[in-house]
Amino acid sequence: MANPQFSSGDTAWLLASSALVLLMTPGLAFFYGGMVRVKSVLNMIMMSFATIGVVSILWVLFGYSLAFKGTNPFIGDLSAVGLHGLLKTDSGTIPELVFSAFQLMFAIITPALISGAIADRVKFGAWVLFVAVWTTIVYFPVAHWVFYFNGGKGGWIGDRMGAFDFAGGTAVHINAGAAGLALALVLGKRVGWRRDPMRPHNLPLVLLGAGMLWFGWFGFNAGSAVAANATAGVAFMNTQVATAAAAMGWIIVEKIRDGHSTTLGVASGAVAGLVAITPACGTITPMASILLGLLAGAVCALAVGLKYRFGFDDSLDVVGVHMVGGFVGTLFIGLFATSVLTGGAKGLFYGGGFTQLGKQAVAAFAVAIYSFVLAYIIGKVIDKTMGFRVSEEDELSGVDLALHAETAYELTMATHTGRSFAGATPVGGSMTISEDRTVTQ
Amino acid sequence: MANPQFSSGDTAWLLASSALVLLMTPGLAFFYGGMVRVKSVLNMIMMSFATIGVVSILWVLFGYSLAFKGTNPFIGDLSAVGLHGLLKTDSGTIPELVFSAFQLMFAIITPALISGAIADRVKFGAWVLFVAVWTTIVYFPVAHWVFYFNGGKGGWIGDRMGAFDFAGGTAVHINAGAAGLALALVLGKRVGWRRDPMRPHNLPLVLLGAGMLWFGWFGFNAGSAVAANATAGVAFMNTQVATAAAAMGWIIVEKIRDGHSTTLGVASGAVAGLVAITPACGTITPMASILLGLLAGAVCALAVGLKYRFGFDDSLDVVGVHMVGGFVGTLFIGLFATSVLTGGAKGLFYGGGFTQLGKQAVAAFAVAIYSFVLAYIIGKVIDKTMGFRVSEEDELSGVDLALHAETAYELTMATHTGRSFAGATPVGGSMTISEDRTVTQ
Amino acid sequence: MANPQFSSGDTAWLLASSALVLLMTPGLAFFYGGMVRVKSVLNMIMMSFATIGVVSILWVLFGYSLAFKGTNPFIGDLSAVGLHGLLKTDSGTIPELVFSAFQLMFAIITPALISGAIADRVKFGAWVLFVAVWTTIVYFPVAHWVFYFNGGKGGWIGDRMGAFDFAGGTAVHINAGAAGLALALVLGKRVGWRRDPMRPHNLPLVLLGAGMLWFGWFGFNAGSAVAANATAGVAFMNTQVATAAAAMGWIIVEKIRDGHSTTLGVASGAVAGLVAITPACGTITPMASILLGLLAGAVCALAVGLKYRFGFDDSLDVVGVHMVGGFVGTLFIGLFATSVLTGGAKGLFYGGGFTQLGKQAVAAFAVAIYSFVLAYIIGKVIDKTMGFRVSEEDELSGVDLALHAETAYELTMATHTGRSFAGATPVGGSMTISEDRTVTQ
Amino acid sequence: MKLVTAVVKPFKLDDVRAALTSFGVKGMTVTEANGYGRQRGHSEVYRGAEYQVDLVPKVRLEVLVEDEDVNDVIDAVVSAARTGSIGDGKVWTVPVEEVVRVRTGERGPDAL
Amino acid sequence: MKLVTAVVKPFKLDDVRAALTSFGVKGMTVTEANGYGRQRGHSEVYRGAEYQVDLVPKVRLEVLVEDEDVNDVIDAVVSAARTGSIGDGKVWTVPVEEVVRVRTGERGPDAL
Amino acid sequence: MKLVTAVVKPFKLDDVRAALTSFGVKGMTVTEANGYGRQRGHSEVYRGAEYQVDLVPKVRLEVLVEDEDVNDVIDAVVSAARTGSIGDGKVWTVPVEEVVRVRTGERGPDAL
Ligand SMILES: Nc1ncnc2c1ncn2[C@@H]1O[C@H](COP(=O)(O)OP(=O)(O)O)[C@@H](O)[C@H]1O
Ligand SMILES: Nc1ncnc2c1ncn2[C@@H]1O[C@H](COP(=O)(O)OP(=O)(O)O)[C@@H](O)[C@H]1O
Ligand SMILES: Nc1ncnc2c1ncn2[C@@H]1O[C@H](COP(=O)(O)OP(=O)(O)O)[C@@H](O)[C@H]1O
Repeated sequence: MANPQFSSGDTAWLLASSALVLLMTPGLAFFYGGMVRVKSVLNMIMMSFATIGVVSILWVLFGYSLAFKGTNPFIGDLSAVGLHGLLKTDSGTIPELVFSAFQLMFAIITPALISGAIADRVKFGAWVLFVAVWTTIVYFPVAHWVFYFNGGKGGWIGDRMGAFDFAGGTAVHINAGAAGLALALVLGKRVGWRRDPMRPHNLPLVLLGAGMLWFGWFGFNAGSAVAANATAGVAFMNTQVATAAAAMGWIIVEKIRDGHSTTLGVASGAVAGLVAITPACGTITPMASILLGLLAGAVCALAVGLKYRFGFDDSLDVVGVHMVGGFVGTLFIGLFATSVLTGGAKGLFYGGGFTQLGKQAVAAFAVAIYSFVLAYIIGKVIDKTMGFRVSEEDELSGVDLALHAETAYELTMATHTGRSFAGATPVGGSMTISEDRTVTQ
Repeated sequence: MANPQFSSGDTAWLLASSALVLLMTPGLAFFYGGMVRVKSVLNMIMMSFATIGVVSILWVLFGYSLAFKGTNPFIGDLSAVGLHGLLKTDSGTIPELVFSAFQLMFAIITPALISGAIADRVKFGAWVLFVAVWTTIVYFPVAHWVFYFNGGKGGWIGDRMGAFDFAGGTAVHINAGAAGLALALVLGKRVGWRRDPMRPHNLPLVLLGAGMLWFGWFGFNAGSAVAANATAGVAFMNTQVATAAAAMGWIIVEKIRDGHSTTLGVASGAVAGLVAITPACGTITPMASILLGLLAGAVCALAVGLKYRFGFDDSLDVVGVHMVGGFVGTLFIGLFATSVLTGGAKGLFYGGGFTQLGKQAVAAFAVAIYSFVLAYIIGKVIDKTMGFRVSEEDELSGVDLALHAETAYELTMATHTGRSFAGATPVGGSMTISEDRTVTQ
Repeated sequence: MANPQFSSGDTAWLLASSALVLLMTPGLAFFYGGMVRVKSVLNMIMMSFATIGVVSILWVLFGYSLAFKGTNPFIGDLSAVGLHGLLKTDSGTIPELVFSAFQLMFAIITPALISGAIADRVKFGAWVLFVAVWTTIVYFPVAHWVFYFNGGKGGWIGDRMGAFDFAGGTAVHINAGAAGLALALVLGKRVGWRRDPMRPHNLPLVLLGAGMLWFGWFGFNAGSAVAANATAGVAFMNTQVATAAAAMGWIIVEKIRDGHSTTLGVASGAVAGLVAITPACGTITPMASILLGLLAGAVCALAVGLKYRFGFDDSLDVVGVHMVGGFVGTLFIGLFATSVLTGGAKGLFYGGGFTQLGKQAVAAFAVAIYSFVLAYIIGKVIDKTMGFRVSEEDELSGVDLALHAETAYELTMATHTGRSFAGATPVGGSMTISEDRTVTQ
Repeated sequence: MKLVTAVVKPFKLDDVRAALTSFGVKGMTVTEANGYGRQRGHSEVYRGAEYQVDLVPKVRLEVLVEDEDVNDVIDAVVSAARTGSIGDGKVWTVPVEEVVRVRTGERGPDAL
Repeated sequence: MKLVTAVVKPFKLDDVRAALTSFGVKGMTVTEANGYGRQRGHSEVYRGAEYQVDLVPKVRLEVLVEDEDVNDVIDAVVSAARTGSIGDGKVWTVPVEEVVRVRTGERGPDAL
Repeated sequence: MKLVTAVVKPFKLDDVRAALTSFGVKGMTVTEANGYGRQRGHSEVYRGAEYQVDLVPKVRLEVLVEDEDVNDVIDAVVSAARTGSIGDGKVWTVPVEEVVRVRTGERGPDAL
């Protein structure tokens, strides 16, 4: 390596982190998938997997270039389309492709998060289209605003204004939460909402997803140090304790309010904590992280009730957890940022006045509004043209069967017998069903 | 970094290892959760998740300081409460917060292991309290004894006496196993034990947990080298082969004794092997590890029958696997430690005489007795005051419903219809059930 | 470390990669396990876990030595049996045991892959024997051919002929696929094939397996750089985008052909992409990887129909996905290898002519033929002697019960009551069932 | 005494139960079932292999009623369960000779 | 011949089976069921949304018996299944016109 | 009208359905069941603890038929379900007083 700065240690951590962040999207798929009814779990999972497919391709084609190149404060340029010319370049202490792969994983999970708001009722093709468009005109620019540092010639939120968002409280969580709200409004409520039971069909699957998210999130947050150093250590520790505290915060609220602490609550609280610590993990102390966690867990536990008050069916609480949690964490920095970690700026409670808090609020609201408006428009256009929502009949019978011709489980031996093999299409042959049946040996 | 010793490679590996060890606790939750009946799987999982919550907070507050500071052989001091002052310090070649985060994960999984001994019958609040107290007065001191090295001024077992416990055979497994035995005695047998069927309700979930444990354990053992070096490589390889051999050892015993090798057996054997190699992975050769694995798998396969002989309901075999496996591995070092790896001390079979074996035995028994006695006392006090066990009625109907107002699965569409939405508490509003029902759209 | 080349960063990444690749085998177990019927999921999982057990032991005993030592082009020597003398040696920039552990994980997953071809009908003991023999006389030599580099005195395919196989398209996937085909022919079709429904019993489990495989595969491919460097970055990025593209490629074919995109399709496509990019990930660009992915996804989606045309019951499509995908990726290198990455050789489309393509073809066919022939012979010998297939009665009632005396799930409380405790064998005691029953408290 | 058995679409269970409750029926027993009839099932596709699923999920209700209530109960069930599309199900009655409440041993109408 | 149907609490199945076996009944058919009646269900809470579950798990047994055994079988079931608390279930009988053992084609009492 | 109930081995369901269809029966209702009888269950072993499972999976079919078809339907089911080994199951009939098609309200034979 010609680059004297190159660090195999940093590279090792970023490679591992990239893998960890990729894992979060399947984790999310199970977290969400376990929460829906048995008739739409596969669709829920598939929305996440298809998002991985679409966004990865867009990223190589132009996404990385739009987010991480150029000198414009609002959007990148096309100098690295097709990841052209990056096979041997470095980005700081690591290979540029490793940085690009790491950031790709963020671009994947952000739209995937949105799917939770519109469970059980989305046309699959419409979802794929929405992901492609929203990622291009919302995520890539917003990632540029927040994550692109170029010595003062980077994005307007992070590099120029100096708002802190260590790992994506604004660019990922507020962004996804606001878009989720928009789509929940565009698509409307599920048939039977607030009348029919819509309980999670598989809570161990939800907890598995939560466990995978927690695990992967160490890559998300500590990886965002883009180095294996003390900052990564701070981010790691803060992530752990804020998440732990938020899990406790959520179930304490439940215990007081409902009389029971629930498994879904502990998982939801953990995710709320992960969300809230995401922007803050590099700029606050572990003690402040405990406080942030408890706060985020409690606030989000209350916020998921908002949809019943205002009457929008944010099915899996993308707003209540990701948007609200993102706001809590982003603003908390304005209160508790310590100059030991920021290298200067201080939060309100450390004597920094309202400056940082103001920047944080601008960042949070700018992203929220931009994302909400654009997502609403994209959603409406899709809805008016190709249609965004399945028919009521398909929704009632379940989108797994209607959209994917599959059902999730076949756990008893007896019902097997209600099925019969009806043919398969071998390569190069047109075998009809009836032929096929007679061919059986 | 001012520290010339600092290694980003070591830091990268310890960050990854910390994430891996965190994942072990959800892994344990599924390993255990799959083994209980369907009516208590959520509670089983939740005991692990709540342990993550409680212990992480205690660790920041005072746990790390009590375990890894000071010069007393038995207990740390309060110099690092709140992790104060550690944002920029290093511990050897890595940031101190990374070391602290790594060790935190050990502090989490140890009490979580105990929960397997008392499945299906524990009051959730009592469990949370037990974890807080036991971790404080048992785990933190024992970690200090075993893991705290300070140039001869560290813990009495590791740093001073020179017993080997590379990654926690005593501090984690014997410790948890002895406490599990104590609690199984305090709480008594489940209703219907040895009469009713108590088979695992979801074996794929058990195997998933075993897979996650195996994966995470590489962080546990190879991470305990606290560096990415040859020692880590030895620990890694030994972990893999001992675990593999133990899985085979267990199912060979099954095949001979019962006529069938089982899936639960291969998973149990793997965990037994992981337990047994934990203390030994840094001090024996791969060939010795095969032997240790076979031995541990076979011995633990037999040891899980002890509870039927002596009549205690160690529900998921914390004693038979973790205490017995921990003893096997800890003592094995006294037989097979090689001076190439220890830098001096040798096991009995390498001509080292009984010295090392004696130290190993002292370490194992000291931890076992301390943990058993304290756990028994804490358990009894909780039982006599707030009560440790649920009512027989709740136990029969299942703790998931009784304690958490949840059931794990809702896999059929038909039974859905037996449920109805009965209201939700929106933020700031007191909505009664009947109001809510009429509001449905 | 005496070795000035030693890199803790590279070591950190290889340790992490080794853990990631180990995780792939449980991942495979769930990917496969979810696809079979409920009556054989445990056996499917157990075939993978037992493979981990057997191969790990063989690896230490002689496997590593046979694969990675000596100067013979076809097979290693016995200089490192028992991993003797490797506790402190390095292999390039990393400890030799780390390299050995990494390669061990490849030796594990390769035979495990084969099990998919013969689901639902294999005697467990026969499988264990097959794994031991096939790994010894097929996998270890082939790994030597492909993966052993020794300055021109290594294996004939990689080091001498100069065929590219970055991470095992030939040694792992074509190898396993060809052996799977052989065993599918040896064992014959399942009872009721093409007549009875044999749908996946648990699709979320399949998707979980796919997610674990994808995650672990970053270790497999990017770890094969044996360093945390730019090459690892290229391999990582290519792995991600090819996999994403292949997932899309498969479901596009489904949408066109069947009218529905399926969850099983997106998972299968992802695995097909992972397979195809495996050999190519170090020698092609990200743009070419998108193309390879789309191609592999589409081709494999069509190829899984081959078995219906030719009438062999490759139950879980080891041939259609691993052999076909392996060929696609291996040959693709001959078309798209870029000299920027190979340091010289070019693919056909980069002006390199047919030279590289020819080498790739030789490598692919040599491995396929060797593996097929040997697997067929081993399979036949086992079948004629101890028998390879269970009785029809056991197959119908399900191998889980017949071979392992277990059933996978017990999800309802009511059927519990059809079971009764029938005794356990405590250590050192011969307790009969009837005694035991009377002892119940 | 009669036993009224009804096989209806699963999502109609709540409506049927409500209708029965408002009629005064105090209990019933519900079983998951699968029906085969005029209503078409669906097909599923796994890796290109298509399976025809001919059984359609239903719920099966059993209601013990006094003789004089039979027709009203049948009517209540039929009108609550009707959607008008194929597969709405069947209701049938069989004569019951004896009914006992396990808890008390009460027999006949008192057992309901 | 009669068909005795019993809906009882799941954990009582073993006791009922034992009682029937000791009475000499050689077989029975068991189905999972859910009951609705006086016995209250439970409520569950998911993210603050509460659901009322009115159906209570039961098992449903069917036993074919000869006419003269009916009363004894009913009594055996009732006393084995009784806990004395609400929800113990019901037992009822219907007349059976024909019974066949599939394996042999035997009819009537021989088919049992 | 009669109700023919059959408890048969699960893997025989398709054969029975085919037999009924070719006889002209247009519908049936299927429930999963577990049988207890002469047929032995199996034992399972978990960590050395052995459990005896006495219940054997069965499917339970209900077919409403007109009076004159009863014997033919019984014969069709019996011969389709027979394997000749223990546990093939039972078929029985009970009298039905009324049948209604929910969709149309048709009664009697027209309801089938
Ligand atoms: N002869 C029959 N015996 C028992 N159950 C029947 C019979 N015919 C139909 N059923 C049940 O009624 C359900 C509805 O019947 P189907 O023919 O699909 O529609 P419809 O009743 O509206 O004409 C079936 O799914 C099945 O459960
Ligand atoms: N009219 C009825 N028809 C059919 N089954 C009934 C009827 N009433 C009650 N059951 C069944 O009996 C069970 C017990 O009834 P319930 O009213 O709860 O208690 P109890 O029988 O002790 O008074 C119910 O769960 C249900 O399965
Ligand atoms: N007396 C009975 N009442 C109801 N069902 C019965 C009775 N006896 C047997 N069965 C059902 O018939 C099935 C087969 O009975 P079994 O005695 O095992 O074999 P076979 O009928 O071939 O003699 C049982 O599993 C059970 O479901």
